[in-house]
Amino acid sequence: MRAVAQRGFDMALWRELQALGVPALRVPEAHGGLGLGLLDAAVAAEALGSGSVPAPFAGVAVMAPAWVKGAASATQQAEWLPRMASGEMRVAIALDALECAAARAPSMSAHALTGQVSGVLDAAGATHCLVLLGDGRTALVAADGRGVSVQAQANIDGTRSVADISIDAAPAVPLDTAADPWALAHRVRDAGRIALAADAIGAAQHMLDSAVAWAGERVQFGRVIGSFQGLKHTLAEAVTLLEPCRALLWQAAHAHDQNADDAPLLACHLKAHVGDVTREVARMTTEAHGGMGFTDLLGLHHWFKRCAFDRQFLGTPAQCRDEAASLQGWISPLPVAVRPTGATA
Amino acid sequence: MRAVAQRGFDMALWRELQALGVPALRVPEAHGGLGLGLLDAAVAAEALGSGSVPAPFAGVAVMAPAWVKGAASATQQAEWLPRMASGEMRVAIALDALECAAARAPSMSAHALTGQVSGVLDAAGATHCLVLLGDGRTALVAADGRGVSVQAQANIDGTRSVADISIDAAPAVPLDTAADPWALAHRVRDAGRIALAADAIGAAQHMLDSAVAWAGERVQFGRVIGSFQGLKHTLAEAVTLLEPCRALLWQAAHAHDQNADDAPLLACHLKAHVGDVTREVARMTTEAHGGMGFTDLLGLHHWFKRCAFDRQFLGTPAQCRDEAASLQGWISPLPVAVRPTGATA
Amino acid sequence: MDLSLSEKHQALADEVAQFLARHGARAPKPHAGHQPPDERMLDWHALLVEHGYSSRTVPRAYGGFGAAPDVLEGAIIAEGFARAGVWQGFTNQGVRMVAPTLLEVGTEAQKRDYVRPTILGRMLWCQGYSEPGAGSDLASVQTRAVRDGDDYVINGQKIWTSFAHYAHMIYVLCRTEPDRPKHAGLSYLVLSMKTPGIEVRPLPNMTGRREFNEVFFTDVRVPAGQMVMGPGDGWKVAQVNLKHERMKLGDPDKIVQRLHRLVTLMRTPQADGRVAMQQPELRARLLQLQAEAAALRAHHLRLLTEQAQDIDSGVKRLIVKLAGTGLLWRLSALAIDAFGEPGLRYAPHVDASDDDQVTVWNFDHMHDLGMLIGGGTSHIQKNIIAERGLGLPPEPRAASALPATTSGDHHRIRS
Amino acid sequence: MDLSLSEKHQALADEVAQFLARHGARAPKPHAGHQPPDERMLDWHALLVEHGYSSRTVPRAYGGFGAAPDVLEGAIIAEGFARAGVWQGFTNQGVRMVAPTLLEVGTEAQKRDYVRPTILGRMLWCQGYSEPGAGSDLASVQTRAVRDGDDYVINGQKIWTSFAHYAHMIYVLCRTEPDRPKHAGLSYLVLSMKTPGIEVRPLPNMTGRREFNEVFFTDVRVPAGQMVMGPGDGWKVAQVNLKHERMKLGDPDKIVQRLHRLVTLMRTPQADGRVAMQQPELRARLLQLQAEAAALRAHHLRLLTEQAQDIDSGVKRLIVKLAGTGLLWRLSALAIDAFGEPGLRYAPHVDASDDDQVTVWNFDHMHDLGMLIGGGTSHIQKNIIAERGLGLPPEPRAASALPATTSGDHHRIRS
Repeated sequence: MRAVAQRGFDMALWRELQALGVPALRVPEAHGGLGLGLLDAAVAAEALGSGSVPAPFAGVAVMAPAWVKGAASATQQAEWLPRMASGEMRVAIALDALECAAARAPSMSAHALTGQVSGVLDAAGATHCLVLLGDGRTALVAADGRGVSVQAQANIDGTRSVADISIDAAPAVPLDTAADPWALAHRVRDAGRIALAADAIGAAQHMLDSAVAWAGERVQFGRVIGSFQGLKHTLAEAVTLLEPCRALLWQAAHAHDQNADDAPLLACHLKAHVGDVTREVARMTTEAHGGMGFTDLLGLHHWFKRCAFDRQFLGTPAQCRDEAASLQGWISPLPVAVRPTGATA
Repeated sequence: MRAVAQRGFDMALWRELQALGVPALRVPEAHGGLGLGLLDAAVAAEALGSGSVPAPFAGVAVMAPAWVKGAASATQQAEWLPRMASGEMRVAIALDALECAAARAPSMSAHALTGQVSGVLDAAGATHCLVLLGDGRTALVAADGRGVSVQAQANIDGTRSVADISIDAAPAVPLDTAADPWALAHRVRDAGRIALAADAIGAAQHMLDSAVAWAGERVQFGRVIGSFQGLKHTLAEAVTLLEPCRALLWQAAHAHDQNADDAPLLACHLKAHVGDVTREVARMTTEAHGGMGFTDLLGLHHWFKRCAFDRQFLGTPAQCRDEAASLQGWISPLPVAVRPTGATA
Repeated sequence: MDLSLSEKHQALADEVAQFLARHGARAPKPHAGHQPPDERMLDWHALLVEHGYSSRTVPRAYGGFGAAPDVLEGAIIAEGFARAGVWQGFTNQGVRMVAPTLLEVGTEAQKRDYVRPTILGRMLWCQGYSEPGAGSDLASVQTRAVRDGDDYVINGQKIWTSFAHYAHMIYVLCRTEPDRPKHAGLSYLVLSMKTPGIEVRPLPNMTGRREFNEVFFTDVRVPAGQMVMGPGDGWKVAQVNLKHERMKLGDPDKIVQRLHRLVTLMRTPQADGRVAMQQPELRARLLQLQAEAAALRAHHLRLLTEQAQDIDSGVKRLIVKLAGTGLLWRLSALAIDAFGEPGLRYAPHVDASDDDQVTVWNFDHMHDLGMLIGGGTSHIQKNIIAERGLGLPPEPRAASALPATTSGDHHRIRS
Repeated sequence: MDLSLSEKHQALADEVAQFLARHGARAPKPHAGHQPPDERMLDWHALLVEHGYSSRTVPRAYGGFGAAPDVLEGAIIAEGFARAGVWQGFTNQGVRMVAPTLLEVGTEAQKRDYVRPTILGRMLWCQGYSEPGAGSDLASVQTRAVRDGDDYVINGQKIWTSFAHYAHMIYVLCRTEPDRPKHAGLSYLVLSMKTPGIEVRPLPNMTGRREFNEVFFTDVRVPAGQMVMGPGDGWKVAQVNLKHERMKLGDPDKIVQRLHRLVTLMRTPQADGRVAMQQPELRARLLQLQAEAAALRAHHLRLLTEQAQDIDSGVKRLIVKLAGTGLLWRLSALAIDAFGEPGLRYAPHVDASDDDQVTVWNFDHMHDLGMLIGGGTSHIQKNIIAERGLGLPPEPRAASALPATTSGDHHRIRS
């Protein structure tokens, strides 16, 4: 698993996930998928985080279907969605243009795409990549096509993949049906944020469960260490922090599914709050394992790193809180990064 | 003591402090004072906070002598400082103009002062008041003189006094010798901040000592509660937060005495950090006393409120941190409140 | 967790909205419980009981609305009132704890005599649990009740008794079986505060308001029929009570209301012209607390859903008090900071509804500290969460089964 | 606390400044200790020892500078180097702990043989303390050393042994008197890592770098003269060591240096054009940490002053590790946040000096977590502070005086 972890994609494991219907979760039944909501996907994400499963999910199985459903023509959907549901077509996500000046974003002329994108999610094993352009439109490009060069970026969590992609006049297909493409991009990112938060909750819960089990076994000073109040109180604080996150996750995912007015705000709050909580819980539970928590012997650090990735990617807590303030009109719209969001798609 | 506490000044208690030389601490020996530095005054302030002593100090005994030394003529100093040293002349502090727009600040024409000042420190029992004017100059006005009306303001800490003062064409004496009067006003405030931080450290230390003593006596579940690790860890966290504040206090006071470049920054950091730490320590130690901490029976809340006053007055932690950022050039000078500070006086 | 409203529930939400539109304007503003309720409050509360917006599931025979238990209904009603800023009637100990407890484990006579006036807010209750030597360690109470003919005779002292200075009734935890292990030796009695031999003395606290009392019992006679369940069952009855108390202390409606007040405060220019929302550090803290409040609110809905499905929520229920009281404390702390220097003002009036905003927040902040301690300190809560919730092993106990001697504590507190 | 420099101390500050102006530029950049030192580092360190900027108070007879103890001098030197950003030579376990310990309690032969090469950084040491079943509870070590003629024969296993893969020497805590109470049954031995029967296996940790090892002893023979103090004195010797270790882990120079790096980072525009200092929430956190760092630095000077006056600093000393390691963790956490999304990068090179900035901070952050645990976890630190520092009573101990059985732990760790 360690070797796999360095790459973030393993075909054998992916086939198992295919068999479980993981890539089909968010694809409509009409296109061969399971037609489930983000709430269901969040439950799956939590399970994958809990197992620290080295496979693409938030990008390929959550964001990509949402993007295609929102921006692709009926013909395109009929062509792509069944292949995405089967897991054969795996689409990485390049939302870079949401966060950088338009001039630096990728652009398209005729059917040729050019530009540099960084922070591409689920790039390992991807067959294609959805790219947000500087004008808000979307293009689909083949990952191994002419003019496309993928540079994997080493990240703290070896179980998922992030890459930079250089695109030089690569053949690409435009997706043009979204009424408000910027709003769609934000909504796709919201879905990704919710999936990552779910993942982090699963990972932190695993660490907490592990710490509770360890505290019930490990003997020091002639006592099981879980009988010491100091450790008890730490673990009580951890569960008090973590458990309400799960309800917030479900609420945010449900609001997203319902396209509720407060869905973007809830996604921001969720991403920020879960990021802060899981960093704390990861520290507390690692400490609870003593030196063993720091070694590779128990492997606990894989979950620590999973939390770290989920916190950092698609908006840090500080960034998400700034957006939450902006969404509520408490501060003026954010300077460079976040573009006008309008109504949710 | 409770009745006194409502007023913040008690002549009998003040006479005891006079006998101890408290008002003379910061007055030069040439004018009948003890000629000690702010570092010494900080030690005294800590002791007063530790006893929650209901008497003026930060304004009357720390800020007032500094202001007079910095802004009064030789003749004025020779007239006032000996009376301040003896405790007979008690000067309240109105630095309001540092924090409001010039138009709203008090002004002086001929020898008549007019304006509204709020947040006047040590007003109870004061014979005079030093008032910062909108143009940066200073005026001394008699507290019981014609055209001066003092309205005491109820505050959370009954042991010290804050008032609003309305001044209507009151006779007043200008203090005009400061080369940079704004810088002097900031320096006077720094001295006050350091004295309040010292007071809070003393108060919080008293609460911690009380909690440790209580934990060693109180029996629950058949054990002295101090033998429970949960409470032990809380008190260990409290001392770990609080103790380094004392060293920072001494360093900030020393830097102030030396007129060091970093003295204003240290005063901001001290005020902010001690404010945050003592709020935490006050909570932790009150909780450690259980229900008794919340009642009036042990009187612990007087120290809780002392900490609350010290935190809030002369700049909250958030305000002091903003100033610290500005002093380091990390943000542009603060919008309304803080005026150009130049070199320290 | 079903997150969409069914038709039935949507109908209720609409009904509540209509009620509030029609009657909401004449709802009184309640005072904080330092004084007994006045007639306007009692009238309004009676209207709510009539419509089933308070004590909804209490059987009609005992004065209630007689609705089938449905926790989501309760949440819908509470949210409607909270959103409209309308007072939802009394949530005192009688309404919240005594009536449900008696309905669950009381005798027919006890239900008949007490439930109706209690849920109408006309019979007010206070609690005789804690003692100077039995705070966190509640099971070590020393107040004795000795059987004498058809009566019990109570001697001892209680502390932390809110409202004792005007309550009509008290429920008391007494030791009736001194030879049994400490939890098994307790009984639960209910009696009138007018019973001869009861003396109430105020116990002033840091807020300066009269909130708590000490209650002294000297040869107080109570008919044996006033015992709830049997001799030695007191701990069981108290557990039924405490279950409700802990939920209440993490009350999400209170959190939501307070958050709204805080947001309004922070958007309003203060006397010195500052707007707290424009101070980045304060805004960041507000956003953190807003997320935390949203999480606790969602968590509460989850608990209600599980309760409706008869699921034992386990650790999820146990964390509510710790999480909720901690958040309330941080909300009031931020409010005080948002005022800046004027945040040090504190001038409580006799009637709390006359207080200025800064005073209200300072009162809340101190009261929150009391709530962190009351109903089981944070340390006790963490023990409960760790041991009952996470299944960690208990401390090796030095305590015997008999209650510890507490005379030293009495001395300390009196001095 | 004398806060002004005397003339003598001012002269030293000037001397250091001149030295740094003349030689500072040729100071090597040290690597992080994952590899043995190279000749450039050794040469530079020797120059520092010659000038008394390292091992200043070690007597000349043992290779040191022979200065009279004066802790303020040490602080002045450290601050000069820290401010100039110049490496102040090795602060490894040998320099920091073994040499002072041997000078305090070693035999003349031990001092003569080990101190000089140790303080020059040419004799590198590793620590044989912790065992799989004896982490926090260090006194329960099981590794045996049995007297056999003029030798001791060691059998057992150590863990958490930094640098064991290239260290020349190890100091080991062994049980030599199994019948005595657990603290009194230990002895302290020093021996060459080349001694037959020692096997070193890497213990990979979360950073991915080789920092720790397991060390296995199988019939390892050590002459009895290699024991420091006598049989059963091991715990005393270890306490001398640990005193230095705890101070080191709250090292204010490390905090000050890291704060400077963080400020620089936050003022520098990142790849996406953001400047972290302009993000209010991050700036507020930085300001909080800056104040905390200033407090710990001042606190450290206070400890040095008290040490110079032979004052027992009590609780003030005991808090240093807890406060310092916590602050370091929060500093690296903020740095990662300051990078924004690119903060998830982690690509450690074999030689740490080749790492990019984000990787360095992520490494530091994980390493900080190790430091929160190592040398006594935060829980252990809090116990020590509360019991030794505040005088609170110990837990009622279930443990007997004999070491607890730990076979279950071995099993758990191996599985």
